[in-house]
Amino acid sequence: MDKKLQPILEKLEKEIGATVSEYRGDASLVVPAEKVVEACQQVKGLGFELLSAMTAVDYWPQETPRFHVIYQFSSISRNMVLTLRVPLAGVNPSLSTVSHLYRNANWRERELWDMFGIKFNGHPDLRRILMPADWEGHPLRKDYPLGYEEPQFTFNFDEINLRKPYAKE
Amino acid sequence: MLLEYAAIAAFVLVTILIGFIAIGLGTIFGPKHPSAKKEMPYESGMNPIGPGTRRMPVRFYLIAVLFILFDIETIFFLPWALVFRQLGLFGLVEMFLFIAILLVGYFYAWKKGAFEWE
Amino acid sequence: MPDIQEITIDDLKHLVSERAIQGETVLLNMGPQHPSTHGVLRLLLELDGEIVVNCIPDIGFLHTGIEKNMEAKTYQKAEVMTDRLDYLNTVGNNLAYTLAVEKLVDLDVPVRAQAIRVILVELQRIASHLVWLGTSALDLAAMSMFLYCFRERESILDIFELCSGQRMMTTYIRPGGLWRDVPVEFEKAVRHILKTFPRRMDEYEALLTRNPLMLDRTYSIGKLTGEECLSFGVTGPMLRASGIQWDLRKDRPYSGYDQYDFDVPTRTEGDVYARYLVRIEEMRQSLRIVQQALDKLPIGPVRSNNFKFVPPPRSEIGVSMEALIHHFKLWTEGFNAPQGAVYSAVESPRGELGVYLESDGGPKPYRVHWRTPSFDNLQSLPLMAKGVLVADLIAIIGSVDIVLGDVDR
Amino acid sequence: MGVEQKLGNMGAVTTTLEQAVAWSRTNAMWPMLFGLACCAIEMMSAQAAHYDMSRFGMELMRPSPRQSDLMIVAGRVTRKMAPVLRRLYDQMPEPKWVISMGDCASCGGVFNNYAVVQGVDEIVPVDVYVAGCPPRPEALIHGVLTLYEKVKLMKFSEVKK
Repeated sequence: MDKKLQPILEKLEKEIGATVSEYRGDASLVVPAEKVVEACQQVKGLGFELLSAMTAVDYWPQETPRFHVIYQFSSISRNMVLTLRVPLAGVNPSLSTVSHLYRNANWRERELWDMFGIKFNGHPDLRRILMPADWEGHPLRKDYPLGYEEPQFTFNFDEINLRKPYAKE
Repeated sequence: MLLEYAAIAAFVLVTILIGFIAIGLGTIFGPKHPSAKKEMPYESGMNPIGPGTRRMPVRFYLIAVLFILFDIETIFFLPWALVFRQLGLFGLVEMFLFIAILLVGYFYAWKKGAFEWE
Repeated sequence: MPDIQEITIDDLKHLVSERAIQGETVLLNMGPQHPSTHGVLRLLLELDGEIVVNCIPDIGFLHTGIEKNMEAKTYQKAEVMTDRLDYLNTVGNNLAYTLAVEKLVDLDVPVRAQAIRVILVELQRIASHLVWLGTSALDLAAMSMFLYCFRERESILDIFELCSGQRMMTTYIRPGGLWRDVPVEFEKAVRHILKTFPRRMDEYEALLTRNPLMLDRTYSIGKLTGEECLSFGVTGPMLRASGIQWDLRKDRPYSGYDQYDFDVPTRTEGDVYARYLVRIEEMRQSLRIVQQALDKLPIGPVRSNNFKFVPPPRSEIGVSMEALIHHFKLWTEGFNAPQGAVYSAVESPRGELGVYLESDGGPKPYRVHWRTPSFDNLQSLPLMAKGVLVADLIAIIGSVDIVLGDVDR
Repeated sequence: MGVEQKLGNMGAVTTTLEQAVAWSRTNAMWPMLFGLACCAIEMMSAQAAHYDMSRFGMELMRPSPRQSDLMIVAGRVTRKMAPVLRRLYDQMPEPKWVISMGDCASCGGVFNNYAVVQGVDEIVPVDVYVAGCPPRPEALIHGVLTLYEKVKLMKFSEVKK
């Protein structure tokens, strides 16, 4: 882990009570859910101008922190990279928005709502972004089926041909 | 005297005929399967929002009038270009006078900001 | 097959201005099928005559669920999906995914493989910029540019076909190195491009750079300042055209980029013309990198010999027992990656292309998130599109250089 | 077509007329400018100077469905795009054909998941399937020529009423 990151991690650890962990040379902080906006303000103040990525992971059978929302920051002026992980409970997960700090969080939060069902309070326009507006379910959740359809080969051509909904003229 | 105009009459007749033949063959022989969806206005694949006939801003009308004005000016060049040799200097000066008058109108429109969109 | 949803004005109330609701301004769909949206992007425009009052992008028309699909495939098979993401930068996607997997399993890559990777990625950057130049000049009515650019692109695609047998979806870069070594004719073909391409670039510059038509349509249109870019997460040529020098090849080098000297073109105006100049200059810099990489191309293996993760060469399978076991295990079940999460980013022609790869110890990636540059670059479009003529909006969309496979994943 | 609804089958007269109509169709079939994904880039290379689809009568890629006779579905069709594609197909004038370019359009291809329609023939009737991912420009031109064979064999009598 590069040396410039050291003082920042201690500062965040003290003020927000985040736990630091390191893997393959990249530092990541685990922050409780209610302290997200404050952590993001601190991180933005410390020179991380760019919110590179924002995503979530669904640890499905494990119920208590079922989702982890991951913020990936990079600092352009001091050339550093930092990851923020926020564990969320499984039943109607919600988090407060940071789109007022980083404007590209707007669409990313809409994507997380669309794909994982994580609500973001205070988001200006929380609609589905990738799926059609009337789609039920959140596809990237682990309990959402992949939706596999049996492909048509020569050996099963006829059975599938019967029930394949060909378009009428 | 009438004979000279026969050429122009034939010319006009043939052009109109070609127009009607082209469209006529299409409507007579073309297959027609009208359907509700085909009649809907095409808006790059989506449903149009709001009423079809909307109030058009007046600037479109202004641009249309200006276009017609200067387009007809160029149409007057065509017959002039045909007889340009016989007319000699008189024709040249006459045409430049004509252009000058229209240029006055052009600069007036420019000054009044008709070409700016706001 | 569901029909298109009827969208009425009242469910867009919180997005459009007051005048739209009274019907004074027109709500027009610059919809999924439009010649100049560079793919299936739908822009709901609120027009006052020719002026764009408000622009609401609606994406998702090409959402293929690649991230979910990659979770159902082993690490080697999942790489086939990565070509289809940003289909103008297929070799770059492979590199981003491979670097993430190598960082996760801590795999070493031989030096020759790194050099060839750099050559192919830079050639792919030129090919992608050529498609951008061709289509956005076509939007500004420079028809011949489209034909010239695609003529050059063919020579680059021939090189990809030479190495991997496929013009676009090569999957030539594999975890641990390359699929196999480059053929003998590779060097001659690349030298030919290095010789002929600069002259072609001068032709394009002569055609466009000081062309008054191009200047009228692109100069000081769609301006973005550095801070606005960063707050929108815009990276790549758009960020460098607004004066901030941030290029992952220079600032966070990977795959041996620190050995080559090239400079990162930046402009300060941040308008459509500045982005054009930055991309044209980037093509020249990519040529310089390919030149240096080709001159110093080291001799040696192109695949690491850590056979726990990399399939052994065919010659060894008949000879040694372990190679046969590794071969069989890798191709049937794949390798088990250690538990952990990794984020690694590369510089794609559109910006920072990052891969967040998480593994739970099994042979399949537990979660793959693609941080794609066009997704964030597109978010700055409504800001640039306010109060602009529709014709200028088309020039702005061209300069943002979005690829919808990149946006919707 | 309109004429056969009137003329029916008049032996030599309609056959020569059929050949004339088929000649006129196959030499000026304008595709709709409608690229979805990666196959669209290969379609652009097929349209560009090196492979030049215009040699076969596809001079222009008309953006609007009103002026196009052929819809080349170039790329993967997602659930959100399917109704739009059907709407565009409906808005094309009558003698219209569909080429499903690439594996994703023909059978869902690599993407067998919730977001992609497994084969565009569930949405629009397809005339020619072109295999490949993405198919080379020559493969697309071969698909176009097979479509021309199909158009040439079209009889007036069996036209959809």
